[in-house]
Formats: sequence, structure tokens, C-alpha cells
Amino acid sequence: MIKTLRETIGGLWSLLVGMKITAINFKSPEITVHYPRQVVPDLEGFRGHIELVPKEDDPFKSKCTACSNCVRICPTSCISMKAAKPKKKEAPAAEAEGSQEPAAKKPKAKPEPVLFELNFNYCSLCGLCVQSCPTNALRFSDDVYLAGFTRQEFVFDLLARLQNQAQKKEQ
Amino acid sequence: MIEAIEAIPAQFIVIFVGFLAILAFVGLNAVLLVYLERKIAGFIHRRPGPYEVGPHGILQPIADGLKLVGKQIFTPTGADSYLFWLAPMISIAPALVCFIAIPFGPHLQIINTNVGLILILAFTGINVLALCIAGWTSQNKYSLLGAARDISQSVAYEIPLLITVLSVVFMTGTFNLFDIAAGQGAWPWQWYIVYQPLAFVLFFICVLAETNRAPFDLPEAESELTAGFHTEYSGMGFAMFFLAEYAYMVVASCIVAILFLGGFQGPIAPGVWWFLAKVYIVLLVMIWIRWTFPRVRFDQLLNICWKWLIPLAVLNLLITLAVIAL
Amino acid sequence: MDEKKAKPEKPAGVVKAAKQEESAEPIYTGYDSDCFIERQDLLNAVQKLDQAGFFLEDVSCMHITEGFHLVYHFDRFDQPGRMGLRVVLDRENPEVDSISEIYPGASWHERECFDFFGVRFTGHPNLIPLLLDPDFEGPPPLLKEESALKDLNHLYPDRGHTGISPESADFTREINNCSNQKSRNKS
Amino acid sequence: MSSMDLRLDTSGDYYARKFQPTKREDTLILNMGPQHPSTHGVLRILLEIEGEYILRADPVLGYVHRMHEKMGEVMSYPQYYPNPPRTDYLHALAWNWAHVAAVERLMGIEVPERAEYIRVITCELNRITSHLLWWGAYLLDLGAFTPIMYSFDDRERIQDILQRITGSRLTYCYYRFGGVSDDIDDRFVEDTRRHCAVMKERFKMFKSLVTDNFILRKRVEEIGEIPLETCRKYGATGPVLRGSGKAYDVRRAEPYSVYDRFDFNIPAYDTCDAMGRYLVRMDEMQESIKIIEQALDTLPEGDYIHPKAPKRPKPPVGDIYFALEGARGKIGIHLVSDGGKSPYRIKLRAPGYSNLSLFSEVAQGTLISDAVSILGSLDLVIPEIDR
Repeated sequence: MIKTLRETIGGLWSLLVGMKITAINFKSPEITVHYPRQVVPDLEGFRGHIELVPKEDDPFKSKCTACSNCVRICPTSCISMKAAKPKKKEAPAAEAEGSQEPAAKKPKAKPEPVLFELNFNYCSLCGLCVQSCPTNALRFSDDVYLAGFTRQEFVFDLLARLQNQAQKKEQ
Repeated sequence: MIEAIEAIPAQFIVIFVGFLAILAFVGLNAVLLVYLERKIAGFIHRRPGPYEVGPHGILQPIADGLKLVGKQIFTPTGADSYLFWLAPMISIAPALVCFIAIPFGPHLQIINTNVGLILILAFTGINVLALCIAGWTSQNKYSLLGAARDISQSVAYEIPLLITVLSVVFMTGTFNLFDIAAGQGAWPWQWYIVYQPLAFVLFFICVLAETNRAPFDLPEAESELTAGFHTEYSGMGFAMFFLAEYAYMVVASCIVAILFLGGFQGPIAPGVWWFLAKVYIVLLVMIWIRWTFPRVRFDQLLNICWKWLIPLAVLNLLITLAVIAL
Repeated sequence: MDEKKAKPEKPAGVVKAAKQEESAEPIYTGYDSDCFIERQDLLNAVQKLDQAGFFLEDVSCMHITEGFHLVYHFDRFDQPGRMGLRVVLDRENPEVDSISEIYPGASWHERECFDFFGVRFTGHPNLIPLLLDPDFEGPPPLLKEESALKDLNHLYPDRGHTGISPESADFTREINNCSNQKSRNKS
Repeated sequence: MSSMDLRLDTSGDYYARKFQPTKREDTLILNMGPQHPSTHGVLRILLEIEGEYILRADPVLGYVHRMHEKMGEVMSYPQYYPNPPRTDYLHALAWNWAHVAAVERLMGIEVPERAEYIRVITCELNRITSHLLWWGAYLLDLGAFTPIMYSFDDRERIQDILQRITGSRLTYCYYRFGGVSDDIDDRFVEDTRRHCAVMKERFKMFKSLVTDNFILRKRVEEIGEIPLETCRKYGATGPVLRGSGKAYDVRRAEPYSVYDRFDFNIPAYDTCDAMGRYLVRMDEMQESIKIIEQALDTLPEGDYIHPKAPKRPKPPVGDIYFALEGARGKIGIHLVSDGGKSPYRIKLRAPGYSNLSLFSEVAQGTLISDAVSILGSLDLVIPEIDR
């Protein structure tokens, strides 16, 4: 009987302790961020969708050599790429017989992508493409506030994105 | 025309005007309480709570109300639609009647009746019926369980509620709410909470249970019964249950304020402000409790009532009687 | 972390007399002991393991040329040691006794195998789809195409695939061996 | 009411028809889920109830089944990286680790010491986030709304720490064959240390707000008793087993990685009830902090990934069973390689699968409220169970 009574009184006391804690928290400052007016300050390490890294000397060209390692490793096949050799001024004629003629004649034109699309709808952000890239031509963007109304908006043309970024930089 | 109005007893006009005032009061209170509840919850959780609609989210309850009004009214297949839609009305109507007998201030009471306390206790009891009908006609098993829980809960907690009320009534010798409030002094040590601390605690617990507030919110226990008796209600049906819940909370807090906290009594400021302040303090404590504790289990709830509250209430009553007799 | 390229560690033979090699260079396979048993011996063997205080980790099934290969993984709370019971089922009639009488927890694992491979467990109290939609039509999803199938000799080379009897001393030795835990000292 | 026959759900689906009421006249079939606030996702439980007492319970699974095992068979080993973490999104790193470690052991890839330490630290941080979420969600089941907000506060801070390194907040894909994908830096070490100190204070607050709370104790003590023998018969592991009094932890029983170098306890309570499981998890978070602090103290220098780790691994023929301790229990990966570039068969052992399977036995004769409490105390992650 006494034990039950003591237990009950201890129990009631624990309730008061709980109310004290919520009261303390009531007085404490907020820990949330009022999103549209404030944003989270530290986004280091955030992995957005991938984007192409420009060359050091030419911000309009990507480092990509179109080896398609990323396309092959991607678990969800969300990268699509078309490669082509760049057309140099004297190249077009040489191109046709390029296979017979050894590369010693002139420095071989490095292939580069003419189309580099990311279907972000299927991307699982594993980062395998970035890691498998031999030339470090891919990186994660820090585009946190990404939103759209249709699926089509999440198919990114990364080459166009690169051009946009370069243009912005120049301005 | 004027004669026609004069022919109506003055009492009736008072009641009519009072009733309109009650409607406004209940509506305003609900708006304010919803806002307070969410804001307090927010602060306890260390977040801002409603913030976007109006300055500091003050218009949020109105936006919510508009949303509820605009929602589609939906009756489940196979439900008895008359009873189904009657239930929310049965729920809210008695709550409004209760306000008639409450003395908000020394001169602010619609009818000063000798049986005010009994009237309120009787009318609040009708709410059980509404929830029962709602659960029964919803054609939903969760609603049914919620209604079953509500009936046993309300029936059980009426008993200690009445007994604790009785101990105050024996002290004052009246069921008249105005007299009970007037019988107490202006200062806290003259209130009945000092003479009847146990009765106050018991009454407060019973009030939590009767108004289905956490930690006794079993009829609508979200994690167990989805939403209990009002699972199937949409739009205004839900809004009326919601309104009724808050109206009952206000009624209950009024009773607590009158019986134990001196009602409209208080120094300096006019009585009505004291009354409202006391009512809101009680309401705030109820909200505070809700955001602190887990829910009790159903059998524990009944055990608390039958094994603790009723014996203690009876004990309290006997002591009160003994003291009065001496 | 000094395990070498995992060659199939166990020497050929009905019983892998595992000890000789492991002391030299332990290779991690996760199994402290595993043996093939005949289909009809399963209940008997599981009974033995139950008495020895094992619990069932899971039942893993795979589609092979011979039919189906079921691996029951058992482990112990007190003395660690994983025991694998391997059963090979026919292709045409993949049927095996349900062990859910002994281990009620096996009931779901068996239902899963039934879902994914169509293996039937006789004596199972409730052999209905668990993870798949009951309306799912078509062959069980984890069946492989004929060209992709491998046989036991390919998957488990250098060891015998005939079952040992749970009554035999070999089986008892397997149970005892598996708490030696030599094979996972260096995991 | 006469129009509705509550007992015979002839119009129900396949599982409801299989779960017909017993001969008794006064019982009710209740479908709890797949959309129910307390089932944490899309778990459905068929209940036969008498009043509020449960006579029979039968979980129905498969609502988020994604066939991860089949995906494993058609993808190459590295392509399967993102899949296992998505089965158990709360303790993703453990699944990530299980897959990576199974392949490493099969191929004999060496993992640098530093990588092992990083794995231990991040995995334990992830375990804390998992337990914190469970704690909040369990109290939500019991009707207390506030604790989940406090637990999310801490959880988000840990996720901030992990995000800087791993790049994601929930479905991490961080471990690689032979190491981890990125090295940790001083700031990570500093942040982790600071947060560990904060967490220790927070646990005191959690204890007095919730663990000592009278109402909570009444809701979890002597509820859902799972005897040790039942655990064994159903293969329950993790906190469920430790709450039944057996201090069995894969980190001790089959030490993997560098866990044998750290000093930590395996909490176990032999009350067998929901309170035991609750306390085990609360203690485990503190033990995890102990491990993290030790690992940070002794963090070695070196590579974070083995320089010769294969980019496109082709393990030799063989099969391997690798188990490790997840937040919910023993995670097992049975990997069978036929020498090709993708596994011949990969079987994922989800701890929640075995833990949930004992529910129908334990729930018999309890109240609905208790069933909710038991379900919460098992700490279910439905995508892990359904895989």
C-alpha cells in the first residue's frame, strides 16, 4: 500500500518534471530557419545533380573527353551522351581516311561530347559517375533549391548549363 | 411594433442577445485557442508555429476555418446520413447552452439561476450522445471503437466530477454559480483552491478526461484509432466537432475558475477581466499538458478513475462534510 | 585484413575436414561450418540444430541448373558460429518439408522463397504470397534464364555435393566445429 | 447498422478473405493499415478483435516491395552501391557497409585502417540518428508529440555533420570497395566531438522528460513480453533480443572491422518487455558515442581508400555470408558469385523481417493500444522488411 502510494507520488512528481522541461524549452530560442527569409548557411558537401567542369583556359569547353565511363557505370542509366571529334579547320577531309593514316601526322583531335544530358528523375546521387571520371570533368552542383512542375524540367542539358555558367561568369 | 417588442419578457430579449454574444464568444475563443494551441506547441518544440498568414500567423485559424467551410461534404456509403450530420450539431448545441449560466463578471450573466451548476453538468453530458451517434453512424470500425471508448470514459469520469463539485457545493450551500463566485474573496488565499486543493486537482483531471484532452484523448487517439469518432467527418462536420471541443474546454475552464479560483473576483481591475484571465490560465495549462505527456491506455484511464479518483473524491467529500458539521 | 583471394577454402570430400588449412591462413566465408544434406533429412537436421540452441538467420534460395539450392543459415547466441544447411531441390518438383513447425520464424522466409522461386514447402500452414502481389501473374521473378544458369560444380567447386545424414557423427562434428570460429578470427 | 456486417468481410481483398473470423460471433475484423498513423509506412495488419482485445493478428507485407535482390543480379557490383542503403533508410550506412564488406571479403580487398575508423565513426553516428528517430516516432505512437521534435533537432545536427562528408542526409552511399569515397577532415572531427558532448547533455533531458515519465512507464512496462525462447525461434536480433536479456551483438559476437579495439558495453535488459527494448536503445546511443569518441581519439593517418581498389570488381567464384549489427539487428548479406561482374545471387537478411514475424504471436491477447506500443518497440522500417 505504502509502496503504491510512494510510486504514485513519485510518478506525479515525474509529470511535473516533464512539464518543467517543456516550459524551459518554451522559453528557449527557436532552432528552425524561416525558410524563404532565411536559408541554411552551411551547404558545404551538398551533392546536387552533376554538372560539367569547364576547362581552366576555356570556360565554354568542358574537360570531358567523352570516354563514357560515367554512362557505363551509372546504375540507373540516367546519363546520355553523344561524342564526336571536333571539326578542326583542315580536319573534315582527313577525318575520312583518319583510320588508315596513323595519328602521328598531327596531334589527334580529342573527342568531346556534343550532347550531355542528365535525366535527374532517375538519378540516385550515388556519385559513381563523378568518381569514375578520369579527367575530373564532373562535379556536384550546389543547386539546393531545385523545384519544377514537370518531369521534363529535370532533364538537364549539361552542355547548355555549362555555357550559361560561363556566360554569367563573363558578365 | 414597439408594443410587440415590449410584450416580450425582458428576460427573453436578454437571452436572445446573450445567445448571439455566446456565439461570437465561442467563435472568437475557438479562433484564439487554435492559434494559441499551435503557437504554444511551436514554442515548446522550439519552432515558430504558424507564421505565414498574417503577422506572426495570426490569421492562420481564419484561413483554416475558411478551408474547412470550403471542403466537400462527404457522407460515407451506407451511413445513416440524418444521424451522421445530426451528431456534430448535437455536439455543439449543448456547449452553447452552458454559457448561459456562467457569470463572466459581477453584472455579466445571462440568467442567474439557482441550478446553474447542475444545468452545466447536465448539458455537458449530452456531448457523449453526440460522439456516440457519430461513431455509430460513420460505418467505420475505428469510429465505433472511438465512440465506445468515449462512452465508458465519460460515464466513468462524470462520477468523480460530480462528487468533487459536491464538496464545493456543500461548502457554499448553493448551486448558483454567481453565489459561489461571489462567496470567494478577491485575493488568492480567499479562493476555494486553498480550502479544497485535493478537490481542485481531482476536478482538473476529470475536466481533462471529460473534454477528451491529452493525455486522456482516447476517443480520438490518433496513433491507435486514426481519428476515432470523427474519422469520417469532413468540412463543416469536422469543424463543428472541433468547435465543440474548444467550447467545452472553455466551459470547463470557466467552471474551474468559478469553483476554485474565485471567478470574477479580483482586486483593482473589473471582474470580467479577472475572469477571462483565470479562464485562460487554466486553458494554457491544459494546452501545456497536452504537449508534454504521452497518452494513457484505455484500461489505465478507467483504473485511474475507479481506483483513485472516486475514492479520493469521496474521501474529500467526507472530510468536507465533517469540517462543515463541526 | 589479411585474407587472401578467396579460393574455395574447403577441401573436397563429403565432410570438410576444415581444420588443417584454416590454422595457416584463415579465409573469411562467414560460414563456420556448412554441409549439404539430403532433402528428406532436412527436418531431422533442423531438429538437431534446434536442440543445440541455434536460431534461424534466414533461408536463401537460388536457381541453379540442377534445380534449386536452398541454404538455411543458423547461428547461435551464446557460442558464435554460423552453420549453413544446404539442400538441393529438383527442377521439376521443387518441394521440401517446411521447418516452420520447429522454427515459426521460418514461415515468412519460406513464403518468400515460394514467392520468388516457386519452391513449395510441404506442411507450411499458410503458404500464400508474402512480398508479391497475390494477383501477380507470370513466373517467379528470381528464376534465371536457362543460359544464365550455373551448376553446383561451377558455384561450389572442389567439394562434394552429396548430403550427409543428420544422424551421422559427421553432422554432430559439424555442429561442434562451428563454435571454434577459426574461420572468422580475422574478419 | 444492420446493413453493415462488421464480421464477414466478403468484399475484402485476398488477404482479408484468407483471414476469416473464427467461429466466434462477437468479434470484429479490423484492418490496421496500410495507411495508419502507427504502422510507420505501409504495413498492414489484420486484426481480429474482441472489444479492444486482439485475438489474432496477421501482418501483410509487400506494399513497398522493390525486388532489390533481383536488381543485384542484373547490376554490376559497383552499380549496386546505392541499393542496399535504400532498403533501410534509417541506418543506411550499415547496409552500405554490409554490401561493401561482403564483396571485400570475397575478393580479399584490403581496407586501410583509416577507412575502417571512418566507417566505424560514420556508421555509429548513423546508428544514433536511427535510434533518435525511433525514439521520437515511438513516443508519437504513445501519444506524446513533443519528443520527436527534440530528437529531430539532434538528428538533423548529426545529419549536417554527415552531409559534409558523404554528401547526403538520408540514403548515404559512402562506402566503397576498399575504403570510403571521401576523406574526413579536421572540421568533421571537431564537429563530431562537439556534438557528442551536446548529446550527452541531451540524453539527461530525454531521460527526465520521457524515460522517467510515469505515464510512459505504465505504457511500456510489462507490455509485449517476448521471452528469449521466442526470440530464438523467430530469429529476432538487435535491441529486441537484447531487451529480452541476451547481450548478443554482432559487433562482439563476430567482430568485424576494428570494433574489437574499442571499449563499449552491450546493454541488455532481461525484463523482456517494451521497456527493456526502449532502455536498450537509449543505452546504445550512449555506447555509440563512447565508440565514436574512442575512434576519434585514435584515428590513424593514411589512405581513406585502398589505392589499388578495383573499379570494376569481379570476385572469384564462391559464396559468402557477411553479417553486421544494424540499428535494428543483424543485417546479413548472402552473396554468391559465379565469377562474373554481377552477383549470381544476393540475399539480404533484413533484421526487421524476423523481428516483425514474432508480432502475431506477441500481440495475442493484448489491447490495441498495447499492440501499437509493441509495434513501435520493434522499431520497424517497412522498406527494409519488404526490400
